[in-house]
Amino acid sequence: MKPPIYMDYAATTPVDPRVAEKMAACLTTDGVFANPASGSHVLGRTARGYVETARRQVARLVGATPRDIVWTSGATESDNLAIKGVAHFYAEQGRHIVTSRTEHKAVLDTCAQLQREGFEVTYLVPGDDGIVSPEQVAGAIRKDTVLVSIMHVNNEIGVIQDIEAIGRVCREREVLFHVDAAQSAGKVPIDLDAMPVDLMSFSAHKVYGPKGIGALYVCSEPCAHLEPIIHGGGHERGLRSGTLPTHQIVGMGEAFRVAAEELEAEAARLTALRQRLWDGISVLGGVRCNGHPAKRAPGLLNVCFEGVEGESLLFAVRELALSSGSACTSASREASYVLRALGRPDHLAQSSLRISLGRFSTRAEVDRAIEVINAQVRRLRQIAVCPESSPVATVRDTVKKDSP
Amino acid sequence: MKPPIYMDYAATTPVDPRVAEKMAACLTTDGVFANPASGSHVLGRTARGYVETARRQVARLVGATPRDIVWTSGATESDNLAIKGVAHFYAEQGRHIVTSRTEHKAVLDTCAQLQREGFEVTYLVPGDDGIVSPEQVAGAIRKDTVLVSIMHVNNEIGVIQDIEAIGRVCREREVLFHVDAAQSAGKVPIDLDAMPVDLMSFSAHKVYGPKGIGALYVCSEPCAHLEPIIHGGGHERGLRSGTLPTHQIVGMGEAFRVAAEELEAEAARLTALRQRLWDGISVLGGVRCNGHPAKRAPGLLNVCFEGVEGESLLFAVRELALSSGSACTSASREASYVLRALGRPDHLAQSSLRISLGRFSTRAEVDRAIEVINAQVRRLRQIAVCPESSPVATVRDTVKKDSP
Amino acid sequence: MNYSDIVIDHFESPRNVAGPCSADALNGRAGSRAAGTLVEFCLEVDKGVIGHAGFRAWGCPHTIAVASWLTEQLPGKHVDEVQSLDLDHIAAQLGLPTEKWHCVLTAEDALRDATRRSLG
Amino acid sequence: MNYSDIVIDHFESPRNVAGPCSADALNGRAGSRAAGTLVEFCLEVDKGVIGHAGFRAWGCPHTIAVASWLTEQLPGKHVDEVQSLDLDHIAAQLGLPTEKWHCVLTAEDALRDATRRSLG
Ligand SMILES: Cc1ncc(COP(=O)(O)O)c(C=O)c1O
Ligand SMILES: Cc1ncc(COP(=O)(O)O)c(C=O)c1O
Repeated sequence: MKPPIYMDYAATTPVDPRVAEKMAACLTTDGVFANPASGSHVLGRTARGYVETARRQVARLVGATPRDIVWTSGATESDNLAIKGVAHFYAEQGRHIVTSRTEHKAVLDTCAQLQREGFEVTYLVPGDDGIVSPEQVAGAIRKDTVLVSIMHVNNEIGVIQDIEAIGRVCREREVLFHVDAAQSAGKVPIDLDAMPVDLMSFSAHKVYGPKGIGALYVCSEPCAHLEPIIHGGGHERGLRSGTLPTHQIVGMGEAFRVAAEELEAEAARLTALRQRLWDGISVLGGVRCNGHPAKRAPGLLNVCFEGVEGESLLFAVRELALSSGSACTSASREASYVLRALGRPDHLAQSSLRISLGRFSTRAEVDRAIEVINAQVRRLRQIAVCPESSPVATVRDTVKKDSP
Repeated sequence: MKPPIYMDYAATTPVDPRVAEKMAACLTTDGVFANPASGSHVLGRTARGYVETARRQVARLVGATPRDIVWTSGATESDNLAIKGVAHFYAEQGRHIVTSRTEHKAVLDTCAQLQREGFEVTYLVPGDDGIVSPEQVAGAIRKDTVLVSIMHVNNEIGVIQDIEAIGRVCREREVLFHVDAAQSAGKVPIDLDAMPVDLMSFSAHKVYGPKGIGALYVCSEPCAHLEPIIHGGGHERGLRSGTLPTHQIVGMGEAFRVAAEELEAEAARLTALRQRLWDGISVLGGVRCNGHPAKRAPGLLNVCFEGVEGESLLFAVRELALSSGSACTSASREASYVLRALGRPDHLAQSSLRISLGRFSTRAEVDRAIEVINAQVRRLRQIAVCPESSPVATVRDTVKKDSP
Repeated sequence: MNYSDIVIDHFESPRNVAGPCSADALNGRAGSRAAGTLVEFCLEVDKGVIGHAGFRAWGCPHTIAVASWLTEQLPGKHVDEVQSLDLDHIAAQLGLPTEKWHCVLTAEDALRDATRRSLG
Repeated sequence: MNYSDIVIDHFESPRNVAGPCSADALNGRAGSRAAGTLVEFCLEVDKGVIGHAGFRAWGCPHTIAVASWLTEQLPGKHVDEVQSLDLDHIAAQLGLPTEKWHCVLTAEDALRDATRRSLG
């Protein structure tokens, strides 16, 4: 069986060959394998230099000062560090956090943990286009609010939040603002130098870097204080201890360097491919795009297909590697909590496909995807019964209308 | 300048070429790059299979059930997860922890954090051979003790603690027992099936695997409960969320597989090399081995050189890449807290070298190390003044006696 | 999710997807979209014996496969017989995992719904 | 830690490591092992003018280099002169980082200790 066409770039991306090459040079005896903390010998100091170069590369893509970048094991840890770190540090000042229903589990589960510890959390419900308004945020901030956490690009539906406007609200009200940018870094322009953001989470593996490495931007001016969640040795300004994985960090650095270089052209290319895809499948009828049609990341499309069941749809189009809902929840049969938050009924949420394109996606792949999806949706609709309300005969007519 | 001879295997090891090869196969488009959580497509399920194979490989080296292995970002995180996890879960039952003064910073700093949260910690002082006795542990356990954390092999001086005996004390007193085995796994036999241990920390990069990946063994029978420290998505039985880094995990699996295969022969070879090294440098006189002479990991020697200053010694032998004290603290001029805990005065602790040999160390390298160390110690002693108490003339005599 | 070869076969090439039922055919359905499974049968019956069976299904691949497979088994059987299907046998034939038992149950309910009308 | 070329040179090939001092040589020392730095000078002085200078040092490479470098600068100088060394100049000559100033200070103290005996 030939491998499926990969259209799950929002779950993870393959490592770019340029990145893999740099990583390989930091592993074996002939490479820069020493511990960057081994300041007593030149091998260790060389490794340290590599780590600092990568820090500058990551900082450059997002307009940050290198010193404000802290290495973590991924965006999940970055989200935990940012949210718990602020909550625990400022617990005396207030114990209220504002976030939204459609955040990643790394944010939601962290907030739930803080609730168990006695913090209060307000979960904003975005509009049915997936967008959280700055007014909603302003309305939710209380005297005891210490943190607002709103993601930049949503991992399931791809909508882009208005971080600038929400950040301005936070600055005005003197509340720290954390942004999960795992899905936006390298895809959508970010300039932390100009943006009113205090903390921002990044992950390498969404940007053609390796899995298991990420970073947290911790603004030092004005200064955001954090309690670390991993102690020992005091690496990374005491914010995150543990041996720095040179090859992973170098990989993330190179990945962000390449992304900075190619962002603009790639965004245009992917937006065009996504449009081609949408044009191709929307002819089916009974197809809806989940989330705001325009405010969205270049490569991500989440589509709801009426008249077909989710598991069958996913299996029918298995020539394409994609997911329904996010990777994290796709093992369960539960409908995506993000789509439910947008007001989609369960059976429609389950009949949604998240199609995410990326650096190695081609026009031919998109055309094949259109072919496969259209044929299978038509086929499944033909097998499907009518909605409970209508008699059998009518169903048949409906199906016929849609058939080619 | 040709690269120095690497003798800092306790700080980190180069990745074995066999490991690097397996890792490379999990990165790029032609490899197993998908997200192991992407259960909806065959690429994700293949990645998941790789992760589970690696889990079995890690479990096999240490005699554990694969299900009891939880992936983390390294031993630092494993230590944090084990100690904070138990402390927070069992906080209602008791708030006392027993550990020792010579633990790794990942344990000590975590305990210090718990103290700030209101827990009490007893720090046992090992004998001047570095060994913590089971009687000491028994004497320190109180009614409200919930955890004992004692490392297996010490990262600075290489002594092996009697984990079996300490574990039996813990089982008798019904206290959970955590062991930091970052320095012992793959070097000293471990059989968790037979050992009375509830939690054990591992790191890949001390065993020729990659940095930035580790594991925590969490015994399920009898069951040790933990509060996670990183939330989101509920990966790893809810104990550690975050995208599983396939290439890192596969690397750790392969590293542990190779270690299991070669442990015995390699331990014998390294013990012989270490003995050769000791025989070679002890002829200098005024040389002492830090830590128990026999109860020690195969490749690790920590030697104190009387009559020379630490920084000069380290710089003088810079043809050898090694450290004084652990990598984590070698950037600071403070004397190693481990050597101080053993009762060494500061200036002797500072004049210590940690020489650690490993898989790629050769007899020729050891012979060259003896040559360099002996020549430089003699030279520095000749430049050095006498101890404050004795007159100049006497120093000169002393030096002459030791000179070849 | 793992699918057996026979499930895949019936999912890919479902047999007897219901065309227009003749006026005297027996119609039955069970399940709902909200529940994720909806099955419908249409049986042509002559003197109590099933001649041709057709189905429609909205559900997972197992549901489609069970319904399709049944339409091959039903012809020649008396409507009385289908009141008591051997569900274990069906699940085993199609290699259904336990969490997919509801697919067979829904199909059985739909068949009963159809035949009850003939009997009642 | 970074070492300048001149520090490395003096560390690798220290000049004038003190041999046996003649009976009338001036001896001085400063610092302690516990403090991590101990410097000792031995000066042969004729009519107040330094002829030959020797040193010993227990300390970091900078300490050894400063002491060694000084033994080259001292000959020909009057003992009065060495009461007021230009420490900034020495530190600059040897490229000492600020956290290594104590090396120069200890060397100065040792020199003063030696010459004080001649003066006092
Ligand atoms: C928006 C968002 N946040 C956080 C994460 C978690 O990142 P990581 O996989 O690096 O832990 C992801 C992806 O998994 C994500 O899409
Ligand atoms: C005994 C011990 N524990 C913990 C650690 C930390 O492990 P890691 O570098 O994987 O975080 C190390 C090494 O750095 C160690 O030697």
